[in-house]
Amino acid sequence: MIDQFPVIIVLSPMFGALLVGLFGARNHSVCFPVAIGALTISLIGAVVTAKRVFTTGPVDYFLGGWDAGKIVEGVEIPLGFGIQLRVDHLNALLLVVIAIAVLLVSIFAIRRQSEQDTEKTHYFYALFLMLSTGLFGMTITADAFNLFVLVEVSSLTSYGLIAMGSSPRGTHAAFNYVIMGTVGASFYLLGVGYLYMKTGTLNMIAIHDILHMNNEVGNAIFDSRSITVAFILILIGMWIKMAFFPLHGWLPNAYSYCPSSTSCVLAPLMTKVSVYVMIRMMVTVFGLDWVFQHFDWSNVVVWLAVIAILAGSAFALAQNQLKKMLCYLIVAEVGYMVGGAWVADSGRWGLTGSLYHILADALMTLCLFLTAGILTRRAGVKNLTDLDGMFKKMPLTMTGFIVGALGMIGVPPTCGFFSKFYLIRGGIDSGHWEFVVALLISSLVNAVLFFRIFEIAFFGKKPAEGHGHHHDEDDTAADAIVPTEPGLRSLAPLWITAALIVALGLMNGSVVEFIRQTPGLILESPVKAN
Amino acid sequence: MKWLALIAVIATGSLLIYAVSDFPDWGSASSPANGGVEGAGRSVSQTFIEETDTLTHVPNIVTAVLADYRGYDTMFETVVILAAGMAIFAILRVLRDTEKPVDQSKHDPSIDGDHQRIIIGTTCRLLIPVIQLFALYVVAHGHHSPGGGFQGGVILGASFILLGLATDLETAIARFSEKQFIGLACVGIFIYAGFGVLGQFYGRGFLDYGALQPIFMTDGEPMARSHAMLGVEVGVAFTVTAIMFAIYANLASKGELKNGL
Amino acid sequence: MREFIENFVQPHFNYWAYVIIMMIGLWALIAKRNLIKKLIGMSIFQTAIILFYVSLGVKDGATIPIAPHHVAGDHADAHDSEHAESHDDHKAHPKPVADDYSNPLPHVLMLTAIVVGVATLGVALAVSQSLFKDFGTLEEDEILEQIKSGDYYD
Amino acid sequence: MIEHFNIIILVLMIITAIISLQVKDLLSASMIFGIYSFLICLLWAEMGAVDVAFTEAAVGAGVSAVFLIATVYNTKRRSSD
Repeated sequence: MIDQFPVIIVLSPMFGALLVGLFGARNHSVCFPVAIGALTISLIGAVVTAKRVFTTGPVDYFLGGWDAGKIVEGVEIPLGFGIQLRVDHLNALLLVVIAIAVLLVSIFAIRRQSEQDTEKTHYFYALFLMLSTGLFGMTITADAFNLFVLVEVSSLTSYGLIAMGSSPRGTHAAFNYVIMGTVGASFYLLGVGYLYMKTGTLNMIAIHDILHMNNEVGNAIFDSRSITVAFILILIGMWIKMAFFPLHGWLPNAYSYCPSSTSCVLAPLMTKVSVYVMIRMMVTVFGLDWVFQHFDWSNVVVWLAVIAILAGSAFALAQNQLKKMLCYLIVAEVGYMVGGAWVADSGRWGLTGSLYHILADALMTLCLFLTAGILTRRAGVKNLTDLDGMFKKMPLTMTGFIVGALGMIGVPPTCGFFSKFYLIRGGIDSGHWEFVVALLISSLVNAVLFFRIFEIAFFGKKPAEGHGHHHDEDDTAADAIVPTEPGLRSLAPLWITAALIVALGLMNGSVVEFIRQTPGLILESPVKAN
Repeated sequence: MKWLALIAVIATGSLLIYAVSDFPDWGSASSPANGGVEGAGRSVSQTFIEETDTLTHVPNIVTAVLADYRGYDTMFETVVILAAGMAIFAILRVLRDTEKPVDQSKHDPSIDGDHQRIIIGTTCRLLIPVIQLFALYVVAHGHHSPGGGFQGGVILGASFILLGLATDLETAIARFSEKQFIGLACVGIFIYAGFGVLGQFYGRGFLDYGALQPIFMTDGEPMARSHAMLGVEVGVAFTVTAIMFAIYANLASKGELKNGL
Repeated sequence: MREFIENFVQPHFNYWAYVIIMMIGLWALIAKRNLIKKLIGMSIFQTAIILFYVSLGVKDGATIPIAPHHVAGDHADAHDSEHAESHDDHKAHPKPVADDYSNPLPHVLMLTAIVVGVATLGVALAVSQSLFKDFGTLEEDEILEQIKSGDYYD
Repeated sequence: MIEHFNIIILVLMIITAIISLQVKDLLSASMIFGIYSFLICLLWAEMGAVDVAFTEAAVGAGVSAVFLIATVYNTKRRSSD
């Protein structure tokens, strides 16, 4: 049983989606228990598998019984014959975090969705569960093409989730997202095609082995142009998917104009999983020595990341709407992770920090978007000025918000501080001072942003606040709803997330130690250098 | 926007052209993708071609790779289709009954013409059963000839689309209703994943069709794989049929599932 | 010029064509204002990638990847038969020779990609119908104008 | 011979792709896109990828064109570019 868990993580939400599709239309009350059940099974599977990785090292699972090296009917099965799943130190914790996040959002979403558009509840749950399947599958797979299929599963469901029940602007954003998302996935597919052309296999580990193989021809593949182009194409594809700065255009509108339960699941997870895919490609497929010594675009990408961080922060500072501001913060955070992954310090602290930040940022973004969802729903908050005196009206919600905000700023007990610590350490070790400076500036901007919100929410807005005229127009909408604390179904996910933010921060030492055991991450590990 | 497009196109194009000179020659059997990398042994595709007969007894190698070796991909491909169908329902479907007057001009016999109805109606009456029979043949015969679940499913879906186009959407929906096609789409993936999970019950891996030998009572695992592949293809065909028609029905009627094209 | 064509274009003509088709699609995707045109461009973009993959699997003189049962091995070349023999001792009939059949793997991958492409096209068309319902137009610039004019603050 | 066939189809494909993107009438554009799909289907049959050709004939030339036409019917037929 225990060795079946890697695939059960992926399958359980899929079966949930099928059940919802079959029975949800007749009886909407089926949807919620099915979703919770399916995602709980996934969470258990993820935790058990992570524990297995912790005790025994990477876990491989071969689909269809085509295990590499197994003899079937007298035929030895080569690696890459079937599809392989792999849970190692790189993705074990991410799986757990995804499972926690989707479970919490599904609890949170129950009332949001049913009140908005009752007839379509079951579509929402079916799409939501399929999105979870896609995210789990993207994280767990060790097959480059299978990753594309699962990218498409998660993309198509997220197009649907964003476009359903959105305002006209949301629909327009969804269309842009469809176009950009397809281009990103196509670039990735093309990159995989180039890899396949040169290596003849699709399995990530087999590609790595062939790429680093020394034969009598020398390393013709290692040096070839096609592999370089393949890497650039995969990189661009994933940058589009993760909304890295010059390619971020689709994200802010798509995430801020869609229903809150949708943004709660997409904002924390989609971009982070794309970052994970980029790192997976760097570490497992191409190998860090190829990426940093042969390809060696480290400086360029770090500068791009610096621009992304600064631009994201600047845009966030200019925003007047709460959700839009959070969306631009995501753009800045993506800059952190890409920059951290590319600083190329010899101790790999930047990459470690980046991986740790994926986990941390998923939780922090989830926390902030949950708060934003509750505030939009219960108090009609849209602009920052609508938060006026909110601490008195909804203290329980705002407590969760404070934790998320402190994490974003990087205040010690939260995980945000430690991820920044490791990222900065990587930046200093590698001499990328511009990255360090950008990180510090961004933290400062976050501090300004969130303390502005705290100020408004604690003491009420000052009359001299510049956005007053905007407020008058929207006042009618905001005043129609009297802010009241939401029920436990909304608060519990928020508080659990807040607790996890602190817990992940406190456990940072062991988490980082765990992540650093990833094969091929640290240079001392037996990766053949050229 | 045009300038941006031009820059993007030129940049991407030159990046791709830059690598073209490095490509193996077109049609070369010894390129890494076809013949494997030197020193790395037999390539995956060579193994597929040489061993499929031994492993699965399926002549069509593409079907064997699609439904067995890379069956996990194909399952999620079917999930992609279901996801697209669900997404389109979620986006377009109008569930609140808005009592709109039916546009009579479209059904005006003086414009539409009775003779046209007879010609098109009779042709379709003759053609659609043949198309459906062909679709079933394509699904069932995917082991031995080109074809399989996707192709057969699309053709079967297209036959319903043809019915909707030739008469009107209501006629097609009357034969294949909304509940039926959503259900059928889910059942299709259930069949597919069910074959996979059955393997797990026998203590083997997911989608390990060889484990199903006791159920099919075949002599040897390869034949069991062959049979399971047929079952899997049928599942794929269900989903694809249902969703292709569902997408058409929604797009043609703006989600109302009536008064279509 | 002639030399360039003979050395670089002719052996890779499919690859050149795929780049050209892909660039046409990408250009339409970004520069066209009409959403349906964008989607046609998107489909062309995707078929270009499929063309690239399928071109990878072509082998000169090879047939379609359907190997009949118990294929006769008498037409195998010398280097292929020794290849086959090494794996083939307890079987009554020789195995198919890999070089006789085009590579099935890209075909399988592209079946997936085609189906994914049509699924994406369907969703995109649904979104554009929904946009038409909201804005009454399918021209990108008119939609942006309407958004800017403030009718759709939210 | 077969290579000439290959090149002719590829050139025709490029031409149909450009035409279907330049035509201002969206219904024609959809139809020409169907022709494009049919050409590419021929190309794949010629390259030995029969399953892909079969799928493309059913999906690309058949169903996608119908989807496009259904949308054009429900929206606008003229396009500005």
